[in-house]
Amino acid sequence: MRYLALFILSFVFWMLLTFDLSVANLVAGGAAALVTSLLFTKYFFHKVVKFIQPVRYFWFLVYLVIFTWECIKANFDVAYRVLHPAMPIKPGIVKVKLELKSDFARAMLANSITMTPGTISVDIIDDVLYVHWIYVSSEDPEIYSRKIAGKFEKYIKKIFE
Amino acid sequence: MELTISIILGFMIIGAIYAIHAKDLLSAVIAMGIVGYGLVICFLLLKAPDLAIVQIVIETITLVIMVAVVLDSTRKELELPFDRKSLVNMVTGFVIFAGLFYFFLHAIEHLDPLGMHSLRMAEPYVNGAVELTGSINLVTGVLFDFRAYDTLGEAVILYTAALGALTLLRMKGKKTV
Amino acid sequence: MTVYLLCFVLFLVGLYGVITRRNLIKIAISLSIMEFSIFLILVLIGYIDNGLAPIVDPGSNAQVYVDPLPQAMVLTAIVIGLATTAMLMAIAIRLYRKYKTFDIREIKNLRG
Amino acid sequence: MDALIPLFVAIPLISAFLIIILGKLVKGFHRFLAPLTLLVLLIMALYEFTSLGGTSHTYAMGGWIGDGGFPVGIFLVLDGFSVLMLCIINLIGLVALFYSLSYIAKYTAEANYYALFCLIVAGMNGVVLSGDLFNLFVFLEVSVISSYALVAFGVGKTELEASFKYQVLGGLASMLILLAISLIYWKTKTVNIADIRNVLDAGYSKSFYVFVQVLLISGFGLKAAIIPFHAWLPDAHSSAPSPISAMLSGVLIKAVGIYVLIRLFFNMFVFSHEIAMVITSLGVISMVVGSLLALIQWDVKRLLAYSSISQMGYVVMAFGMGILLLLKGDNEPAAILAIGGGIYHMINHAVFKGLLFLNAGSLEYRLDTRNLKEMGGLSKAMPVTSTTSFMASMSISGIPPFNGFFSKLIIIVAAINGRFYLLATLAVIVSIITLAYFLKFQRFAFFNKAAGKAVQKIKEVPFPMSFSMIFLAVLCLALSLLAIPSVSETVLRPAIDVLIQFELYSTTLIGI
Amino acid sequence: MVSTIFISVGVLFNLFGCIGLIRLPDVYNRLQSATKCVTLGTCSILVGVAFHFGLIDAGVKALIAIPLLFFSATVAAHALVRGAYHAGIKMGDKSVKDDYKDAVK
Amino acid sequence: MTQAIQIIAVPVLIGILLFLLPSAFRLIKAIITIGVILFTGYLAISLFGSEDLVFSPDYWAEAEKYCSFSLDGLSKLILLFMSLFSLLVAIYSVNYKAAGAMRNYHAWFLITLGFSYGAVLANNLLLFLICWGILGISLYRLVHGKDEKSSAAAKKTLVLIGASDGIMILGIAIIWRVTGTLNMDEIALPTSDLVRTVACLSLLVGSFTKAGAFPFHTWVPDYSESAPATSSAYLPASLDKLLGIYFLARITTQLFVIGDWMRFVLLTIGVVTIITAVMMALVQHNYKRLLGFHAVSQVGYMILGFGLGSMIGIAAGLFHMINHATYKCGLFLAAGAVEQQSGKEELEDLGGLSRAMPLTFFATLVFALSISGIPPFNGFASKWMIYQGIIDFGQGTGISNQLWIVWLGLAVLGSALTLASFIKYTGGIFLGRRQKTVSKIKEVSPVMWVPMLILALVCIGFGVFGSNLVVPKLFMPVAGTFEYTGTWASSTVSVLVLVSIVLGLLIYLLGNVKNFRTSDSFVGGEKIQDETSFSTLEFYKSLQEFKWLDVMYRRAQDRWFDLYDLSRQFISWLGGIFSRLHTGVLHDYTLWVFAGLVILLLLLIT
Amino acid sequence: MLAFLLYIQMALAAFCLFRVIRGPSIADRMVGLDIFGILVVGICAILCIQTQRSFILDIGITWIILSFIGTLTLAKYLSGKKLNE
Amino acid sequence: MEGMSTIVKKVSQLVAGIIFMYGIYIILHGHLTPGGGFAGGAIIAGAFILLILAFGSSALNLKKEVAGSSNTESVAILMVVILAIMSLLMGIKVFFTNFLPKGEPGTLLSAGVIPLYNIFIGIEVAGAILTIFLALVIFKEESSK
Ligand code: NA
Ligand code: NA
Repeated sequence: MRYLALFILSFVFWMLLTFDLSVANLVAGGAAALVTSLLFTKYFFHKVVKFIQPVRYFWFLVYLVIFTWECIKANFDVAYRVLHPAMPIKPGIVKVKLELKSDFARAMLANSITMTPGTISVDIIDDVLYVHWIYVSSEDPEIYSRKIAGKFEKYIKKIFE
Repeated sequence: MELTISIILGFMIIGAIYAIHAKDLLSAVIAMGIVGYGLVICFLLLKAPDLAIVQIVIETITLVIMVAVVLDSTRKELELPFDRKSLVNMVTGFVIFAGLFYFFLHAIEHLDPLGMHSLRMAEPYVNGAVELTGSINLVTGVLFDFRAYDTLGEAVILYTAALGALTLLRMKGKKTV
Repeated sequence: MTVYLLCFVLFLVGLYGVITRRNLIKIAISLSIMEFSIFLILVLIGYIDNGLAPIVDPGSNAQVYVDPLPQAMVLTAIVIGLATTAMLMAIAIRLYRKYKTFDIREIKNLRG
Repeated sequence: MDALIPLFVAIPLISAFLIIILGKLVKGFHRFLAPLTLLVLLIMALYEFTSLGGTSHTYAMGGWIGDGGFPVGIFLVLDGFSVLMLCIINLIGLVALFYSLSYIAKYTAEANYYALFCLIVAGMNGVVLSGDLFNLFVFLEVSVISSYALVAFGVGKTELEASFKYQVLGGLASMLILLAISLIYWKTKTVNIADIRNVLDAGYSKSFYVFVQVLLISGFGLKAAIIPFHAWLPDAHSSAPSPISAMLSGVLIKAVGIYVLIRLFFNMFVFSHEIAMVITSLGVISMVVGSLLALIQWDVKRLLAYSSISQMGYVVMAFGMGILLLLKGDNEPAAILAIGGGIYHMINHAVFKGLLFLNAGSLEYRLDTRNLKEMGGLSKAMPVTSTTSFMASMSISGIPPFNGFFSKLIIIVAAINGRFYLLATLAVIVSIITLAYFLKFQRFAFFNKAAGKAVQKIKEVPFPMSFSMIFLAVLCLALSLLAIPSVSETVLRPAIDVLIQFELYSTTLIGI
Repeated sequence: MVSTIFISVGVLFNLFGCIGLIRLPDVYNRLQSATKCVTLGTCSILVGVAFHFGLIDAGVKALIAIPLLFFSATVAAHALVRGAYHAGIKMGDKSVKDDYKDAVK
Repeated sequence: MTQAIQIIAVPVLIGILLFLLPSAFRLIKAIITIGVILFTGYLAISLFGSEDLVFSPDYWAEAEKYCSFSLDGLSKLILLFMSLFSLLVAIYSVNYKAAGAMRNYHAWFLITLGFSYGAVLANNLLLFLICWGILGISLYRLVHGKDEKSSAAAKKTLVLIGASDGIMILGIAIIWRVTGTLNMDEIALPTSDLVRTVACLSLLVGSFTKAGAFPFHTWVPDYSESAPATSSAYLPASLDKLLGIYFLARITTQLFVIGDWMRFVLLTIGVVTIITAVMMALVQHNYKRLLGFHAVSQVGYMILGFGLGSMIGIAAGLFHMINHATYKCGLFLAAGAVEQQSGKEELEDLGGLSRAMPLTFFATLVFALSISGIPPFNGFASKWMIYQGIIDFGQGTGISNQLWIVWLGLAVLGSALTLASFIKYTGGIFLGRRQKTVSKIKEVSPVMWVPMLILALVCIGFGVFGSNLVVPKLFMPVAGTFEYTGTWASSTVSVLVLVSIVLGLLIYLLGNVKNFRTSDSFVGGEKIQDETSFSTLEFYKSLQEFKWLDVMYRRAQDRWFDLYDLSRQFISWLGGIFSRLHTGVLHDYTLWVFAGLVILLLLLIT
Repeated sequence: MLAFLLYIQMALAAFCLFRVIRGPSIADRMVGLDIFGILVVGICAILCIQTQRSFILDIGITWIILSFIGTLTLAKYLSGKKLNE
Repeated sequence: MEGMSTIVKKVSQLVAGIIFMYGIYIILHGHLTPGGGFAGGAIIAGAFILLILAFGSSALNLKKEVAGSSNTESVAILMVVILAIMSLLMGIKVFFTNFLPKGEPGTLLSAGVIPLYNIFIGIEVAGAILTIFLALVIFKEESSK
């Protein structure tokens, strides 16, 4: 199963990369993906059932849109802070309680947070995500947790858990 | 083109000088990395994509190797007083540099300027090479067909280096009696 | 020719490092820098104005390509450079373990 | 047979790889395969040597012959000179390898040793055969990188130090060579040695020519350890395991240093008086200073290493004189003598310096020291080592009837004949100094009183080691026969001709 | 045309990021600005490329590069921040809060 | 021709075969050796009677150019005496322990013999050089080298011999360039210009080193001191001497036409050799070393003889060579006998052995008288001829001719000093009171004393029949016929001989006045003082009135005049400078490389 | 236009060099290197359009991957662990 | 914690395979696009290095890996030589001949033996670089004296 998942993932990657439907390419891609899955499955995710649940892909698209928007916002945010002569920053590291259970989901959340305005994930220890925040606008964990993670957490939960 | 490359080279030189003078080995390694990456940009601009790609990977691997070494030892550059010895070295060095530069300048005086290269040995490597080797990447054609023997040697060098590293880094040199 | 001269300056900078630095790692870095300059000289030599990168587009007509031979040579040289760097590093780390220093002036059991 | 030519490189490579692959599975595989490989190579070399008969063969790698009057692919060139080098390399390699069978047993990672050994041989064979400047550089790197690893094989303090210095200076040398190659390519648009000569011949620009020549002299001079480019050699050659020292001093500096220099300056560049003077002077300086330095050493292998510098000085001087005489043009017999003497001395040096390092190895094997002051009175305990080292010492010092006498004699006679009286005198003086320090070696190692109780219990070294030494010692005597004109006519003359008729190299190759 | 706009925007973002890299006080803040802006800027350039070529191999390749860039940039930034913190590099003077300090101990 | 090849090949081949025989078969080896020598002796005798000829092996096409031999009066003569001396030494060696202890002694002995024959027979200079060089090796191998002193001596010997070989290569190369041939019979170069003079000088260096003439003699005393007496008797005392002087004869009479200046050089070297060596001999306390210095000193007379260039001079030189080889060989054998029986090497440790070893004593006495030039022994005969030659030489007009009185005076003085020295030698060993440590000494076995006595008989025979029989039969065929008539009759020469005898006695007494006065040293056989080398010191004390002599001796002891040590120190100093430059710091090495590169560029561009 | 953007992009790369040289902390230099890597991806992309040769994107992707590995190595250094821990 | 943070680990799990795939792509397309055995091999080595960085050595038995990579590179480079010799044996009698049909330029299956060389060189380079890395990283000197 895991082999197959990795095989498919690799094969899709190959096809996108080459974007060529000739037999030779298909065979080559198949062979390459086979080798990859043989070599790398032991390092791959342990639970791969989620790959075959189509609804997750739908949520993924939705998430993508939101995330893109956040990214763009993040950019303007940074541009603002950087270009402003006074540099309005108030940095600090805050902790965010995580509701996600799976490691991969947490990692994806952390990555998303990194790309969103003013935050970078520093570490995940136990159930807590530590985030470097360029403008600590609130001292209340509840508020900033929602502010930082809330937007993505539910989608990620739907996609990856 | 010449100007662009010259400017990049200027930055590379700055980076190189920093790499040599850095007070911290890891900084030196990073600076060397960036000089190497600068080289990649030059390769890209000079229409050498094969080189660019190889230089990227090799530079990164070099970086990783150097970090591994620095990590195992120390990052501190030596605290060295500037003594007479180093002064002598420096003065001699600069005389040598001046000499070398002067001679290089004169040596290349009458050679083809940038972009005015002509082909002799490489003529068949370019014209009709696709039919001869079947490879549309001419560099690959040269590497694996016209001059495949070089490439074998090159692969052997890397192999030797790996074998050498394995040999040099083994636990102990002599069997205990 | 300026660009070639600048390349040579880069070479000399590397050389300067080899001559003046006492740290093994710095010496290795300087050698790498010297290598860079030679790679660049070779590629510059092979460059042809308005030439294309030496990957033929099968569809298009014959065009001017830059000289692939220096590129092949540089590619080889780059890999050789990696090999020498790797060997140098292997020796350097082993030396550090023995001498507890990277200072080449301290490592002079062999003289005379 | 032409198809054999690429196998000189391919066979040792395959062996090296097989040793690593199968060495762990089959016990003692490497001890069997490596000597077999060298034996096969030696037989091939000798076969080529006998069948070549003064002709020269080119082998186009990949079948890329080229058209339009110039070569395209990589050419291997097998002519009188290169085949002679092949014989030496593989001969000394075989002997050193056989010697290693016992010697290297005290080290760990034996399989790696044998693989690296095959690689170094492959590299040298590649350099010697190559007719392509860049290809030559590549195989030079193969051999020197494996030699870096082999020098530090014992991973002791001094081994590592020596290897590091060797690597840095070797790296600089490679850099200079590569810079020279790129400049040459810039000028000539080709990297084929024969073709380069033709192009360079056409357009001469002094500043360019001189710069490139100096780069190559320095680069290959570093590999050949010509003074002032020599500093790595005494460290590296004394620290390496003894069979490797024998390989390095016996053949490596010749194959990747002297041979290439000679090949390039005879067959690639057009002679000039100045460069000939420079080569000759470098040779003389190396000859004199090397011997002075050797005289005051107490480390046996260091002494031998400096002596290599000195002896290579003889060779370089001889070739320099040869160029000068050829330039003068009125004394070709003297030029033939000088060049022949150089080649002859190169062969001889491979044999006796190889033997001397093996002797030093035997001493180190039994005594665990290289310090002459800690030896003594070993002539009874180690008769084979003692006798063979005496023969080698006499040989290198130029005492008849050993081979070294004749080659030095020929060089001196050539010098006198070409009216280089000063050089001849210096050659004699250096020969005397050589005798002095080799007798010092003999005296402190084998004569005198035994240094301590430990020395009295010493036994002779095991069979593979003693056999190798005896073999080379016999060769020291046998090579004297090359001094006989009719013998040297068949053995050395093809090699001499390659250099005397220097322009044939490029004209014949272009005519493919 | 569209592609040029995307690319221009991307370069602009990159510019912001690099200004941040120069201007901001400590490594954490520099990373903040640089990673985000430069990554997004580069993604924008890649999108521009994709638009330029359309859905042929080159365009698709540019699109593949985007997720790869996303993963590599974010993870690298995260690893750097974490590493910097562990290496004991102090946060700048303006910093107001440090919850991570206790966790590391 | 076959005989000539055999005389070379047989000893060499059998010698090489002897290497294979285990050392347990020592006696068998000795017998084989003696047999081979007898065989070569037979060949030498038969060759002596044969025609003169130049030949080369006909089975090798190029032999004429590289491998030609010649048989003429000179070579025949030398061959004869070589076989004689080697036979005697070989017989003596049978019972000589120091020789027996050496590995492969007999093998080297035979190889030496074969190549000595080869050197003498060689007509080709290169062939000669090869044989000559191999003799250097055998000389080296015939020292046991088991202690510091002897291994140092062995090293020094081979370095000097090898050096001379190297210098000879120069000369031979010049000859080849100038004449285009290496066959001695085709060469007759005038020493007219610098190059030819250098060639002549470099060949002379070879001959001087082998024969042991100033300033290349310094290996001889060291060798004599530490080698077994048989080796000393065999090589430096007889074979090397024969060869060296043989080559000197070839150089001066055949290869070169000696000019006036060259003659001056030869004569100067001759007298300097005589005087310096004998002066050194005077102060020696190790009796083998003392003999070594005399072996040097006597060479001066031979060089004088050849330097004169006249027929009488050459004949005298050759005669003295044979005589010298005879008595010096004998002296070493006798010394060896004493050493073996007593185990002592210092004159001071010995004394009063005349009754214990009467035959050895007798032989030594004969040899001592011979070497000191006392009539009627052979030394007298040849010296007498040399004096006469010098007086004749004075008739000439060249610079060296006009200095004849100097040559003569110094030669006579040398003879006197020799006498003084040998009184000390003979007295020190055989006369006086016997030391306790050497009380239980017996005569050596006949195998050892017979050779000595034979040599003694030769000394007497050659002395008595010298001018009537020996010289006309043996040496005139080589040098040419001449008559013993000069302006100065032989009586004058006899007076000179007398003068030298008296002078010698006086010097001896003068030198030992203090000894008699203070401690009755070795001659009296009193108990010896504790200090080492005291007799030397005693002699110094006596000589202190002559300030410069004292200084010279001290300098000599510090090896100021030893070419070998001087050059060794100089070269070590030079090497030390270079060695200090190799600091072990990589930067310096890198700088060298690039400094060298830039210097080369500068040299080449400008 | 594209050429202009290309030059700007290259000039931005020089900013990174500045950061690498200036520091002050080692992490700053690493950030400089990391950002440099990403910027060059942009350079590759622009060049790709400029020269109309799609393979330059391969170089860009390679750069993304290798710069990732390089930065991770450096970051691991920072976190005080050996590379194999 | 062994290795790096969870975030790095999880992403590496995902990306390592992709990088490996990409390396193969670079190798197989060596004759069509830039790159080839050397670049691709190094990228493949990079995939493994990434895993080692992220997970540390206990997750991957490195001692075994080093033997494996050393063997792999040996076999691969042996194959290169054998390929070169093959033309010698196949009646063409020339070393390093491109003896396979050239195919249509620009397609994956073209250029005769070049892709084969690329593959083996790629494996060799990957093995060599990995070997070097592992040797530098895992071997420690036996504490002496
Ligand atoms: Na290549
Ligand atoms: Na490098």
